[in-house]
Amino acid sequence: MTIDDIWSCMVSRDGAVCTVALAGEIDMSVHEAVLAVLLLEIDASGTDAVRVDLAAVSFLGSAGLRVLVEAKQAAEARACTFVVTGAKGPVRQVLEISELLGLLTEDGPSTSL
Amino acid sequence: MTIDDIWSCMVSRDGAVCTVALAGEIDMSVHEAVLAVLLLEIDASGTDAVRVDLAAVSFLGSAGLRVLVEAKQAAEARACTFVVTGAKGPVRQVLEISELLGLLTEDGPSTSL
Amino acid sequence: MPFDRTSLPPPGSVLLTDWTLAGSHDLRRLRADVADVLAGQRIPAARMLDAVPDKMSTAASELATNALCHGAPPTRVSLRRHAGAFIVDVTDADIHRFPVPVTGPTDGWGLRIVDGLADLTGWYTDEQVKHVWAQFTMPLWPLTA
Amino acid sequence: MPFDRTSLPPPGSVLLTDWTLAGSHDLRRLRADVADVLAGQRIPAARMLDAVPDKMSTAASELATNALCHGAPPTRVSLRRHAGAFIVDVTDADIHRFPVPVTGPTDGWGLRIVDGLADLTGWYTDEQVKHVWAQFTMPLWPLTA
Ligand SMILES: Nc1ncnc2c1ncn2[C@@H]1O[C@H](COP(=O)(O)OP(=O)(O)O)[C@@H](O)[C@H]1O
Ligand SMILES: Nc1ncnc2c1ncn2[C@@H]1O[C@H](COP(=O)(O)OP(=O)(O)O)[C@@H](O)[C@H]1O
Repeated sequence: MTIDDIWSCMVSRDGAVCTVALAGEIDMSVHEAVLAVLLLEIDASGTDAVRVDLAAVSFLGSAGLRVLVEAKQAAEARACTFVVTGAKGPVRQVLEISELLGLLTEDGPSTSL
Repeated sequence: MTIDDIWSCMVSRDGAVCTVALAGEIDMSVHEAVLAVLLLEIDASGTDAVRVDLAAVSFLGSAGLRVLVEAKQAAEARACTFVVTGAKGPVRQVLEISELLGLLTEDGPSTSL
Repeated sequence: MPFDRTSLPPPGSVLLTDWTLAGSHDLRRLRADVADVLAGQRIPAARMLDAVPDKMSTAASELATNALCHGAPPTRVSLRRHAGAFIVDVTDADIHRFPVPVTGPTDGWGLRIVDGLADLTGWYTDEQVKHVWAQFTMPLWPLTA
Repeated sequence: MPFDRTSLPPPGSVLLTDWTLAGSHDLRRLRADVADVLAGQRIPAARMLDAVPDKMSTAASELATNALCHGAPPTRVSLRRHAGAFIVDVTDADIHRFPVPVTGPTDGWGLRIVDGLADLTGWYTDEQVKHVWAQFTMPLWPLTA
Protein backbone atom coordinates (compact mmCIF):
# COMPACT_ATOMS: atom_id res chain seq x y z
CA MET A 1 0.00 0.00 0.00
CA THR A 2 1.38 3.39 -0.91
CA ILE A 3 0.47 6.76 0.49
CA ASP A 4 -2.06 8.51 -1.71
CA ASP A 5 -2.70 12.23 -1.56
CA ILE A 6 -6.48 12.30 -1.72
CA TRP A 7 -7.44 15.94 -1.73
CA SER A 8 -6.56 19.22 -0.13
CA CYS A 9 -7.90 22.70 0.21
CA MET A 10 -6.10 25.93 0.97
CA VAL A 11 -8.12 28.91 2.13
CA SER A 12 -6.69 32.39 1.69
CA ARG A 13 -8.18 35.83 1.91
CA ASP A 14 -7.57 39.16 0.22
CA GLY A 15 -9.81 41.64 1.99
CA ALA A 16 -13.39 40.43 1.51
CA VAL A 17 -12.43 37.94 -1.22
CA CYS A 18 -11.85 34.40 -0.05
CA THR A 19 -10.04 31.93 -2.30
CA VAL A 20 -10.38 28.20 -1.78
CA ALA A 21 -7.74 26.34 -3.79
CA LEU A 22 -8.74 22.71 -4.14
CA ALA A 23 -6.39 19.94 -5.20
CA GLY A 24 -6.61 16.24 -5.94
CA GLU A 25 -9.62 14.13 -6.83
CA ILE A 26 -13.06 15.45 -5.94
CA ASP A 27 -15.44 12.50 -6.00
CA MET A 28 -18.30 11.25 -3.82
CA SER A 29 -15.90 10.10 -1.10
CA VAL A 30 -14.85 13.69 -0.35
CA HIS A 31 -17.67 15.87 -1.65
CA GLU A 32 -19.29 16.44 1.74
CA ALA A 33 -16.07 17.73 3.27
CA VAL A 34 -15.48 20.05 0.32
CA LEU A 35 -19.05 21.37 0.48
CA ALA A 36 -18.72 21.98 4.22
CA VAL A 37 -15.58 24.05 3.67
CA LEU A 38 -17.16 26.10 0.87
CA LEU A 39 -20.40 26.77 2.75
CA LEU A 40 -18.54 27.93 5.84
CA GLU A 41 -16.40 30.32 3.83
CA ILE A 42 -19.49 31.64 2.02
CA ASP A 43 -21.18 32.22 5.39
CA ALA A 44 -18.10 33.74 7.03
CA SER A 45 -18.47 37.25 8.36
CA GLY A 46 -16.51 39.65 6.20
CA THR A 47 -16.71 37.59 2.99
CA ASP A 48 -18.19 39.21 -0.16
CA ALA A 49 -16.83 36.77 -2.72
CA VAL A 50 -15.58 33.19 -2.81
CA ARG A 51 -13.32 31.99 -5.63
CA VAL A 52 -12.74 28.27 -6.05
CA ASP A 53 -9.48 27.52 -7.81
CA LEU A 54 -9.57 24.14 -9.57
CA ALA A 55 -6.14 24.40 -11.21
CA ALA A 56 -4.73 21.54 -9.11
CA VAL A 57 -7.84 19.34 -9.29
CA SER A 58 -7.16 16.20 -11.32
CA PHE A 59 -10.65 14.68 -11.19
CA LEU A 60 -14.04 16.30 -10.77
CA GLY A 61 -17.04 13.99 -11.03
CA SER A 62 -20.76 14.53 -10.71
CA ALA A 63 -20.42 14.78 -6.92
CA GLY A 64 -17.97 17.63 -7.41
CA LEU A 65 -20.31 19.38 -9.85
CA ARG A 66 -23.11 19.12 -7.33
CA VAL A 67 -20.87 20.70 -4.67
CA LEU A 68 -20.10 23.64 -6.96
CA VAL A 69 -23.75 24.17 -7.89
CA GLU A 70 -24.93 23.95 -4.27
CA ALA A 71 -22.22 26.36 -3.17
CA LYS A 72 -23.20 28.74 -5.98
CA GLN A 73 -26.85 28.63 -4.87
CA ALA A 74 -25.91 29.22 -1.23
CA ALA A 75 -23.70 32.14 -2.23
CA GLU A 76 -26.46 33.72 -4.32
CA ALA A 77 -28.89 33.41 -1.43
CA ARG A 78 -26.63 35.64 0.64
CA ALA A 79 -25.49 37.97 -2.16
CA CYS A 80 -21.98 36.58 -2.13
CA THR A 81 -20.19 36.28 -5.47
CA PHE A 82 -19.12 32.73 -6.28
CA VAL A 83 -16.84 31.92 -9.17
CA VAL A 84 -14.79 28.94 -10.29
CA THR A 85 -11.36 29.45 -11.87
CA GLY A 86 -8.49 27.43 -13.28
CA ALA A 87 -10.38 24.37 -14.59
CA LYS A 88 -8.39 22.59 -17.25
CA GLY A 89 -8.06 19.22 -18.98
CA PRO A 90 -10.62 16.57 -17.94
CA VAL A 91 -12.00 18.86 -15.22
CA ARG A 92 -12.77 21.56 -17.75
CA GLN A 93 -14.26 18.96 -20.10
CA VAL A 94 -16.69 17.82 -17.40
CA LEU A 95 -17.75 21.44 -16.82
CA GLU A 96 -18.23 21.88 -20.57
CA ILE A 97 -20.24 18.69 -21.05
CA SER A 98 -22.49 19.61 -18.18
CA GLU A 99 -22.90 23.12 -19.61
CA LEU A 100 -21.89 24.62 -16.27
CA LEU A 101 -18.86 26.47 -17.57
CA GLY A 102 -20.86 29.62 -18.29
CA LEU A 103 -22.72 29.53 -14.98
CA LEU A 104 -19.71 28.85 -12.78
CA THR A 105 -16.75 30.53 -14.44
CA GLU A 106 -16.02 34.01 -15.66
CA ASP A 107 -14.72 33.02 -19.07
CA GLY A 108 -17.94 31.37 -20.24
CA PRO A 109 -18.52 28.49 -22.60
CA SER A 110 -16.95 29.86 -25.78
CA THR A 111 -13.54 30.87 -24.42
CA SER A 112 -10.89 28.19 -24.38
CA LEU A 113 -7.88 28.35 -22.11
CA MET B 1 -4.69 44.64 1.83
CA THR B 2 -2.40 41.68 1.40
CA ILE B 3 -3.29 38.10 0.69
CA ASP B 4 -3.32 36.02 3.86
CA ASP B 5 -3.10 32.26 3.87
CA ILE B 6 -5.72 31.42 6.46
CA TRP B 7 -5.65 27.68 6.80
CA SER B 8 -5.36 24.54 4.76
CA CYS B 9 -5.82 20.83 5.08
CA MET B 10 -4.32 18.00 3.08
CA VAL B 11 -5.92 14.58 3.30
CA SER B 12 -3.86 11.54 2.41
CA ARG B 13 -4.33 7.84 2.94
CA ASP B 14 -2.08 4.87 3.58
CA GLY B 15 -4.35 1.85 3.49
CA ALA B 16 -6.90 2.29 6.28
CA VAL B 17 -4.95 5.14 7.92
CA CYS B 18 -6.03 8.61 6.94
CA THR B 19 -3.77 11.58 7.65
CA VAL B 20 -5.15 15.11 7.77
CA ALA B 21 -2.32 17.63 7.71
CA LEU B 22 -3.58 21.00 8.92
CA ALA B 23 -1.76 24.27 8.40
CA GLY B 24 -2.22 27.90 9.41
CA GLU B 25 -4.28 29.37 12.22
CA ILE B 26 -7.08 27.28 13.69
CA ASP B 27 -9.41 29.66 15.52
CA MET B 28 -13.17 30.10 15.85
CA SER B 29 -13.43 31.50 12.33
CA VAL B 30 -12.40 28.17 10.79
CA HIS B 31 -13.15 25.55 13.43
CA GLU B 32 -16.42 24.37 11.90
CA ALA B 33 -14.81 23.68 8.53
CA VAL B 34 -11.96 21.78 10.19
CA LEU B 35 -14.39 19.73 12.28
CA ALA B 36 -16.46 18.91 9.19
CA VAL B 37 -13.38 17.61 7.40
CA LEU B 38 -12.26 15.50 10.37
CA LEU B 39 -15.71 14.00 11.02
CA LEU B 40 -16.14 13.03 7.39
CA GLU B 41 -12.75 11.32 7.31
CA ILE B 42 -13.54 9.52 10.58
CA ASP B 43 -16.83 8.31 9.11
CA ALA B 44 -15.35 7.36 5.75
CA SER B 45 -15.74 3.76 4.71
CA GLY B 46 -12.39 2.00 4.86
CA THR B 47 -10.88 4.23 7.57
CA ASP B 48 -9.54 2.60 10.77
CA ALA B 49 -7.40 5.47 12.00
CA VAL B 50 -7.19 9.22 11.54
CA ARG B 51 -3.96 11.09 12.29
CA VAL B 52 -4.06 14.87 12.52
CA ASP B 53 -0.70 16.44 11.78
CA LEU B 54 -0.34 19.85 13.44
CA ALA B 55 3.29 20.46 12.41
CA ALA B 56 2.33 23.37 10.14
CA VAL B 57 -0.27 24.88 12.49
CA SER B 58 0.89 28.23 13.84
CA PHE B 59 -2.06 28.97 16.13
CA LEU B 60 -4.44 26.62 17.90
CA GLY B 61 -6.96 28.26 20.23
CA SER B 62 -9.79 26.92 22.36
CA ALA B 63 -11.95 26.45 19.27
CA GLY B 64 -9.24 24.23 17.82
CA LEU B 65 -8.98 22.23 21.05
CA ARG B 66 -12.73 21.69 21.00
CA VAL B 67 -12.49 20.41 17.41
CA LEU B 68 -9.82 17.90 18.39
CA VAL B 69 -11.75 16.68 21.45
CA GLU B 70 -15.00 16.35 19.50
CA ALA B 71 -13.25 14.49 16.70
CA LYS B 72 -11.62 12.18 19.27
CA GLN B 73 -15.03 11.45 20.82
CA ALA B 74 -16.59 10.77 17.41
CA ALA B 75 -13.71 8.48 16.49
CA GLU B 76 -14.01 6.52 19.74
CA ALA B 77 -17.75 6.06 19.17
CA ARG B 78 -16.97 4.23 15.95
CA ALA B 79 -13.82 2.41 17.12
CA CYS B 80 -11.57 4.52 14.94
CA THR B 81 -8.15 5.44 16.31
CA PHE B 82 -7.60 9.21 16.51
CA VAL B 83 -4.23 10.70 17.25
CA VAL B 84 -2.64 14.13 16.99
CA THR B 85 0.99 14.49 15.92
CA GLY B 86 3.57 17.19 15.27
CA ALA B 87 2.40 19.86 17.74
CA LYS B 88 5.22 22.22 18.59
CA GLY B 89 5.87 25.71 19.95
CA PRO B 90 2.77 27.66 21.05
CA VAL B 91 0.47 24.92 19.72
CA ARG B 92 2.13 22.33 21.92
CA GLN B 93 2.02 24.75 24.86
CA VAL B 94 -1.75 25.13 24.49
CA LEU B 95 -2.13 21.32 24.46
CA GLU B 96 0.06 21.10 27.57
CA ILE B 97 -1.77 23.81 29.50
CA SER B 98 -5.09 22.20 28.73
CA GLU B 99 -3.70 18.82 29.79
CA LEU B 100 -4.83 17.31 26.49
CA LEU B 101 -1.38 16.26 25.34
CA GLY B 102 -1.69 12.82 26.93
CA LEU B 103 -5.22 12.24 25.67
CA LEU B 104 -4.62 13.37 22.11
CA THR B 105 -1.03 12.49 21.29
CA GLU B 106 1.05 9.33 21.45
CA ASP B 107 4.00 10.86 23.27
CA GLY B 108 2.07 11.87 26.37
CA PRO B 109 2.55 14.77 28.76
CA SER B 110 6.08 14.06 30.02
CA THR B 111 7.89 13.73 26.70
CA SER B 112 9.21 16.93 25.21
CA LEU B 113 9.99 17.22 21.50
CA MET C 1 -32.52 10.19 -25.19
CA PRO C 2 -29.75 7.94 -23.88
CA PHE C 3 -30.32 5.84 -20.75
CA ASP C 4 -34.07 6.31 -21.21
CA ARG C 5 -34.78 2.69 -22.16
CA THR C 6 -33.03 -0.66 -22.01
CA SER C 7 -30.46 -1.48 -24.67
CA LEU C 8 -27.76 -4.11 -25.01
CA PRO C 9 -24.13 -3.38 -25.78
CA PRO C 10 -22.79 -4.75 -29.07
CA PRO C 11 -22.34 -8.56 -28.84
CA GLY C 12 -19.01 -10.35 -29.08
CA SER C 13 -16.89 -8.11 -26.87
CA VAL C 14 -13.94 -9.57 -24.94
CA LEU C 15 -13.38 -9.08 -21.22
CA LEU C 16 -10.12 -7.28 -20.37
CA THR C 17 -10.32 -6.83 -16.61
CA ASP C 18 -12.87 -6.53 -13.85
CA TRP C 19 -13.02 -5.07 -10.36
CA THR C 20 -15.36 -5.43 -7.38
CA LEU C 21 -15.82 -2.23 -5.35
CA ALA C 22 -16.48 -2.28 -1.60
CA GLY C 23 -17.20 1.42 -1.23
CA SER C 24 -16.54 4.93 -2.39
CA HIS C 25 -12.92 4.79 -1.23
CA ASP C 26 -12.29 2.32 -4.08
CA LEU C 27 -13.30 4.79 -6.80
CA ARG C 28 -9.91 6.43 -6.88
CA ARG C 29 -8.08 3.19 -7.51
CA LEU C 30 -10.68 2.22 -10.14
CA ARG C 31 -10.05 5.42 -12.09
CA ALA C 32 -6.30 4.86 -12.07
CA ASP C 33 -6.62 1.18 -13.03
CA VAL C 34 -9.02 1.82 -15.91
CA ALA C 35 -6.65 4.37 -17.43
CA ASP C 36 -3.69 2.00 -16.92
CA VAL C 37 -5.36 -1.00 -18.55
CA LEU C 38 -6.33 1.09 -21.56
CA ALA C 39 -2.88 2.60 -21.88
CA GLY C 40 -1.47 -0.94 -22.08
CA GLN C 41 -3.71 -2.06 -24.97
CA ARG C 42 -2.51 -2.72 -28.48
CA ILE C 43 -4.13 -0.14 -30.75
CA PRO C 44 -5.03 -0.84 -34.40
CA ALA C 45 -2.79 1.11 -36.78
CA ALA C 46 -5.66 3.20 -38.14
CA ARG C 47 -6.81 4.32 -34.69
CA MET C 48 -5.55 6.23 -31.68
CA LEU C 49 -6.36 6.08 -27.98
CA ASP C 50 -6.55 9.87 -27.72
CA ALA C 51 -8.63 10.94 -24.70
CA VAL C 52 -10.32 7.52 -24.34
CA PRO C 53 -8.49 6.54 -21.12
CA ASP C 54 -9.42 9.82 -19.37
CA LYS C 55 -13.00 9.64 -20.59
CA MET C 56 -13.49 5.99 -19.65
CA SER C 57 -11.89 6.45 -16.29
CA THR C 58 -14.40 9.23 -15.57
CA ALA C 59 -17.32 7.23 -16.98
CA ALA C 60 -16.39 4.11 -14.98
CA SER C 61 -16.18 6.23 -11.84
CA GLU C 62 -19.60 7.80 -12.49
CA LEU C 63 -21.36 4.51 -13.25
CA ALA C 64 -19.76 2.88 -10.21
CA THR C 65 -20.77 5.87 -8.05
CA ASN C 66 -24.37 5.33 -9.18
CA ALA C 67 -24.22 1.62 -8.44
CA LEU C 68 -22.87 2.39 -4.95
CA CYS C 69 -25.42 5.15 -4.29
CA HIS C 70 -28.55 3.96 -6.02
CA GLY C 71 -28.06 0.21 -6.65
CA ALA C 72 -27.38 -2.82 -4.45
CA PRO C 73 -24.05 -4.57 -3.78
CA PRO C 74 -21.93 -6.09 -5.14
CA THR C 75 -20.71 -3.35 -7.46
CA ARG C 76 -18.69 -4.87 -10.29
CA VAL C 77 -16.97 -2.99 -13.07
CA SER C 78 -15.71 -4.68 -16.21
CA LEU C 79 -13.72 -3.30 -19.07
CA ARG C 80 -14.36 -4.98 -22.42
CA ARG C 81 -12.96 -4.61 -25.90
CA HIS C 82 -14.93 -4.72 -29.11
CA ALA C 83 -13.11 -4.10 -32.41
CA GLY C 84 -12.16 -0.41 -32.45
CA ALA C 85 -13.98 0.36 -29.21
CA PHE C 86 -13.90 -0.24 -25.46
CA ILE C 87 -16.92 -0.82 -23.24
CA VAL C 88 -17.22 -0.19 -19.53
CA ASP C 89 -20.00 -2.24 -17.94
CA VAL C 90 -21.05 -1.75 -14.31
CA THR C 91 -23.36 -4.22 -12.60
CA ASP C 92 -25.24 -4.06 -9.33
CA ALA C 93 -27.79 -6.39 -7.78
CA ASP C 94 -30.84 -4.10 -7.87
CA ILE C 95 -32.91 -5.18 -10.90
CA HIS C 96 -35.95 -3.09 -9.95
CA ARG C 97 -34.42 0.40 -9.93
CA PHE C 98 -32.55 1.68 -12.96
CA PRO C 99 -31.03 4.76 -14.56
CA VAL C 100 -33.45 7.65 -14.94
CA PRO C 101 -32.30 10.78 -16.77
CA VAL C 102 -32.75 13.71 -14.39
CA THR C 103 -32.24 17.38 -15.23
CA GLY C 104 -32.20 19.38 -12.04
CA PRO C 105 -29.59 21.98 -11.19
CA THR C 106 -28.00 19.80 -8.51
CA ASP C 107 -28.99 16.23 -9.53
CA GLY C 108 -28.53 14.05 -12.54
CA TRP C 109 -24.98 15.04 -13.43
CA GLY C 110 -23.69 11.47 -13.39
CA LEU C 111 -25.64 10.16 -16.38
CA ARG C 112 -25.26 13.47 -18.20
CA ILE C 113 -21.48 13.30 -17.89
CA VAL C 114 -21.38 9.70 -19.12
CA ASP C 115 -23.68 10.53 -22.02
CA GLY C 116 -21.53 13.50 -22.95
CA LEU C 117 -18.29 11.51 -22.90
CA ALA C 118 -19.38 8.20 -24.48
CA ASP C 119 -20.33 7.29 -28.03
CA LEU C 120 -23.04 4.86 -26.99
CA THR C 121 -24.68 4.15 -23.63
CA GLY C 122 -27.39 1.87 -22.28
CA TRP C 123 -28.61 -0.43 -19.58
CA TYR C 124 -30.40 -3.79 -19.23
CA THR C 125 -31.06 -6.42 -16.62
CA ASP C 126 -30.63 -10.16 -16.59
CA GLU C 127 -32.01 -12.40 -13.86
CA GLN C 128 -29.41 -11.50 -11.26
CA VAL C 129 -28.03 -8.08 -11.98
CA LYS C 130 -28.53 -4.81 -13.75
CA HIS C 131 -25.91 -3.69 -16.26
CA VAL C 132 -25.24 -0.05 -17.08
CA TRP C 133 -22.70 0.41 -19.85
CA ALA C 134 -20.97 2.96 -22.03
CA GLN C 135 -18.97 2.47 -25.22
CA PHE C 136 -16.01 4.56 -26.40
CA THR C 137 -14.72 4.30 -29.95
CA MET C 138 -11.04 4.94 -30.57
CA PRO C 139 -10.84 7.81 -33.07
CA LEU C 140 -9.39 7.11 -36.54
CA TRP C 141 -6.21 8.93 -37.51
CA PRO C 142 -7.05 11.79 -39.84
CA LEU C 143 -6.24 10.83 -43.47
CA THR C 144 -3.08 12.61 -44.60
CA ALA C 145 -3.19 14.19 -48.05
CA MET D 1 -9.90 29.85 41.36
CA PRO D 2 -9.17 32.51 38.71
CA PHE D 3 -12.06 34.14 36.88
CA ASP D 4 -14.40 32.95 39.66
CA ARG D 5 -15.07 36.39 41.11
CA THR D 6 -14.61 40.02 40.10
CA SER D 7 -11.19 41.59 40.50
CA LEU D 8 -9.55 44.74 39.23
CA PRO D 9 -6.24 44.88 37.39
CA PRO D 10 -3.41 46.76 39.13
CA PRO D 11 -4.02 50.53 38.99
CA GLY D 12 -1.83 52.99 37.13
CA SER D 13 -1.25 51.09 33.89
CA VAL D 14 -0.66 52.98 30.63
CA LEU D 15 -2.58 52.33 27.41
CA LEU D 16 -0.36 51.20 24.53
CA THR D 17 -2.88 50.42 21.74
CA ASP D 18 -6.47 49.36 21.30
CA TRP D 19 -8.53 47.63 18.64
CA THR D 20 -12.26 47.25 17.94
CA LEU D 21 -13.23 43.88 16.45
CA ALA D 22 -16.16 43.48 14.06
CA GLY D 23 -16.15 39.70 13.95
CA SER D 24 -14.16 36.50 14.11
CA HIS D 25 -12.31 37.32 10.89
CA ASP D 26 -10.52 40.09 12.83
CA LEU D 27 -8.95 37.69 15.34
CA ARG D 28 -6.09 36.81 13.06
CA ARG D 29 -5.03 40.42 12.61
CA LEU D 30 -5.43 41.01 16.36
CA ARG D 31 -3.01 38.20 17.17
CA ALA D 32 -0.40 39.52 14.75
CA ASP D 33 -0.81 43.12 15.98
CA VAL D 34 -0.54 42.23 19.68
CA ALA D 35 2.72 40.36 19.07
CA ASP D 36 4.05 43.26 16.95
CA VAL D 37 3.25 45.96 19.51
CA LEU D 38 4.94 43.95 22.26
CA ALA D 39 8.00 43.25 20.14
CA GLY D 40 8.40 47.01 19.65
CA GLN D 41 8.40 47.84 23.39
CA ARG D 42 11.42 49.03 25.32
CA ILE D 43 12.24 46.35 27.88
CA PRO D 44 13.82 47.13 31.29
CA ALA D 45 17.42 45.89 31.46
CA ALA D 46 16.65 43.36 34.19
CA ARG D 47 13.81 41.74 32.25
CA MET D 48 13.19 39.92 28.97
CA LEU D 49 10.15 39.59 26.71
CA ASP D 50 10.67 35.84 26.34
CA ALA D 51 7.40 34.13 25.32
CA VAL D 52 5.20 37.06 26.43
CA PRO D 53 4.23 38.15 22.87
CA ASP D 54 3.11 34.62 21.90
CA LYS D 55 1.26 34.13 25.17
CA MET D 56 -0.48 37.52 25.07
CA SER D 57 -1.41 37.14 21.45
CA THR D 58 -3.11 33.83 22.32
CA ALA D 59 -4.75 35.27 25.44
CA ALA D 60 -6.03 38.35 23.58
CA SER D 61 -7.48 36.08 20.91
CA GLU D 62 -9.21 33.87 23.50
CA LEU D 63 -10.69 36.76 25.48
CA ALA D 64 -11.86 38.45 22.26
CA THR D 65 -13.36 35.16 21.07
CA ASN D 66 -15.36 35.01 24.30
CA ALA D 67 -16.52 38.60 23.94
CA LEU D 68 -17.66 37.84 20.36
CA CYS D 69 -19.36 34.56 21.31
CA HIS D 70 -20.75 35.22 24.76
CA GLY D 71 -20.79 39.01 25.18
CA ALA D 72 -22.36 41.93 23.34
CA PRO D 73 -20.75 44.29 20.81
CA PRO D 74 -18.66 46.33 20.58
CA THR D 75 -15.67 44.09 21.32
CA ARG D 76 -12.66 46.24 22.26
CA VAL D 77 -9.20 44.99 23.09
CA SER D 78 -6.60 47.15 24.77
CA LEU D 79 -3.00 46.46 25.53
CA ARG D 80 -1.64 48.23 28.62
CA ARG D 81 1.73 48.44 30.31
CA HIS D 82 2.34 48.38 34.03
CA ALA D 83 5.95 48.43 35.29
CA GLY D 84 7.45 45.05 34.41
CA ALA D 85 4.19 43.65 33.07
CA PHE D 86 1.68 43.95 30.23
CA ILE D 87 -2.08 43.71 30.56
CA VAL D 88 -4.58 42.72 27.91
CA ASP D 89 -8.08 44.00 28.68
CA VAL D 90 -11.10 43.02 26.58
CA THR D 91 -14.42 44.77 26.98
CA ASP D 92 -17.88 43.98 25.72
CA ALA D 93 -21.26 45.58 26.42
CA ASP D 94 -22.92 42.71 28.27
CA ILE D 95 -22.69 43.56 31.97
CA HIS D 96 -25.08 40.81 33.07
CA ARG D 97 -23.24 37.72 31.79
CA PHE D 98 -19.63 37.14 32.78
CA PRO D 99 -16.82 34.59 32.73
CA VAL D 100 -17.71 31.27 34.36
CA PRO D 101 -15.01 28.63 34.75
CA VAL D 102 -16.27 25.48 33.01
CA THR D 103 -14.57 22.09 33.04
CA GLY D 104 -16.21 19.89 30.45
CA PRO D 105 -14.30 17.82 27.91
CA THR D 106 -15.35 20.08 25.02
CA ASP D 107 -16.15 23.42 26.71
CA GLY D 108 -14.34 25.89 28.85
CA TRP D 109 -10.96 25.75 27.14
CA GLY D 110 -10.81 29.49 26.54
CA LEU D 111 -10.56 30.61 30.19
CA ARG D 112 -8.40 27.61 31.07
CA ILE D 113 -5.89 28.55 28.36
CA VAL D 114 -5.77 32.19 29.51
CA ASP D 115 -5.38 31.11 33.14
CA GLY D 116 -2.59 28.75 32.19
CA LEU D 117 -0.68 31.37 30.21
CA ALA D 118 -1.15 34.49 32.39
CA ASP D 119 0.26 35.46 35.74
CA LEU D 120 -2.92 37.16 36.92
CA THR D 121 -6.43 37.25 35.51
CA GLY D 122 -9.76 38.79 36.44
CA TRP D 123 -12.92 40.55 35.36
CA TYR D 124 -15.14 43.41 36.55
CA THR D 125 -17.90 45.62 35.23
CA ASP D 126 -18.40 49.36 35.24
CA GLU D 127 -21.66 51.01 34.27
CA GLN D 128 -21.25 50.51 30.51
CA VAL D 129 -19.07 47.52 29.87
CA LYS D 130 -17.57 44.36 31.28
CA HIS D 131 -13.79 44.02 31.37
CA VAL D 132 -12.00 40.68 31.26
CA TRP D 133 -8.25 41.01 31.65
CA ALA D 134 -5.02 39.06 31.97
CA GLN D 135 -1.59 40.22 33.11
CA PHE D 136 1.77 38.92 31.92
CA THR D 137 4.97 39.72 33.79
CA MET D 138 8.20 39.92 31.81
CA PRO D 139 10.56 37.37 33.35
CA LEU D 140 13.73 38.63 35.07
CA TRP D 141 17.05 37.61 33.58
CA PRO D 142 18.58 34.84 35.66
CA LEU D 143 21.32 36.24 37.96
CA THR D 144 24.74 35.32 36.61
CA ALA D 145 27.31 34.03 39.16
N1 LIG E 1 -27.11 1.87 -10.84
C1 LIG E 1 -28.29 2.47 -10.59
N2 LIG E 1 -29.24 1.83 -9.86
C2 LIG E 1 -30.42 2.42 -9.61
N3 LIG E 1 -30.76 3.65 -10.01
C3 LIG E 1 -29.84 4.35 -10.73
C4 LIG E 1 -28.57 3.80 -11.05
N4 LIG E 1 -27.89 4.73 -11.78
C5 LIG E 1 -28.70 5.80 -11.88
N5 LIG E 1 -29.87 5.59 -11.25
C6 LIG E 1 -31.02 6.52 -11.18
O1 LIG E 1 -30.82 7.54 -12.12
C7 LIG E 1 -30.86 8.81 -11.49
C8 LIG E 1 -29.91 9.77 -12.17
O2 LIG E 1 -28.58 9.38 -11.94
P1 LIG E 1 -27.41 10.44 -12.09
O3 LIG E 1 -27.55 11.13 -13.41
O4 LIG E 1 -26.13 9.76 -11.84
O5 LIG E 1 -27.70 11.56 -11.01
P2 LIG E 1 -27.77 11.55 -9.41
O6 LIG E 1 -26.93 10.42 -8.96
O7 LIG E 1 -27.27 12.89 -9.08
O8 LIG E 1 -29.23 11.39 -9.08
C9 LIG E 1 -30.56 8.55 -10.04
O9 LIG E 1 -31.15 9.50 -9.20
C10 LIG E 1 -31.16 7.18 -9.83
O10 LIG E 1 -32.53 7.29 -9.55
N1 LIG F 1 -17.00 37.93 27.63
C1 LIG F 1 -17.90 37.08 28.15
N2 LIG F 1 -19.20 37.43 28.28
C2 LIG F 1 -20.12 36.60 28.81
N3 LIG F 1 -19.81 35.35 29.23
C3 LIG F 1 -18.53 34.92 29.13
C4 LIG F 1 -17.51 35.76 28.59
N4 LIG F 1 -16.34 35.05 28.62
C5 LIG F 1 -16.62 33.84 29.12
N5 LIG F 1 -17.96 33.76 29.44
C6 LIG F 1 -18.63 32.60 30.06
O1 LIG F 1 -17.66 31.72 30.56
C7 LIG F 1 -17.83 30.42 30.02
C8 LIG F 1 -16.49 29.75 29.84
O2 LIG F 1 -15.74 30.37 28.82
P1 LIG F 1 -14.57 29.59 28.10
O3 LIG F 1 -13.69 29.00 29.12
O4 LIG F 1 -13.95 30.51 27.12
O5 LIG F 1 -15.25 28.36 27.36
P2 LIG F 1 -16.34 28.23 26.23
O6 LIG F 1 -16.28 29.48 25.41
O7 LIG F 1 -15.91 26.99 25.53
O8 LIG F 1 -17.66 28.04 26.93
C9 LIG F 1 -18.60 30.63 28.74
O9 LIG F 1 -19.38 29.50 28.42
C10 LIG F 1 -19.48 31.83 29.09
O10 LIG F 1 -20.63 31.40 29.76
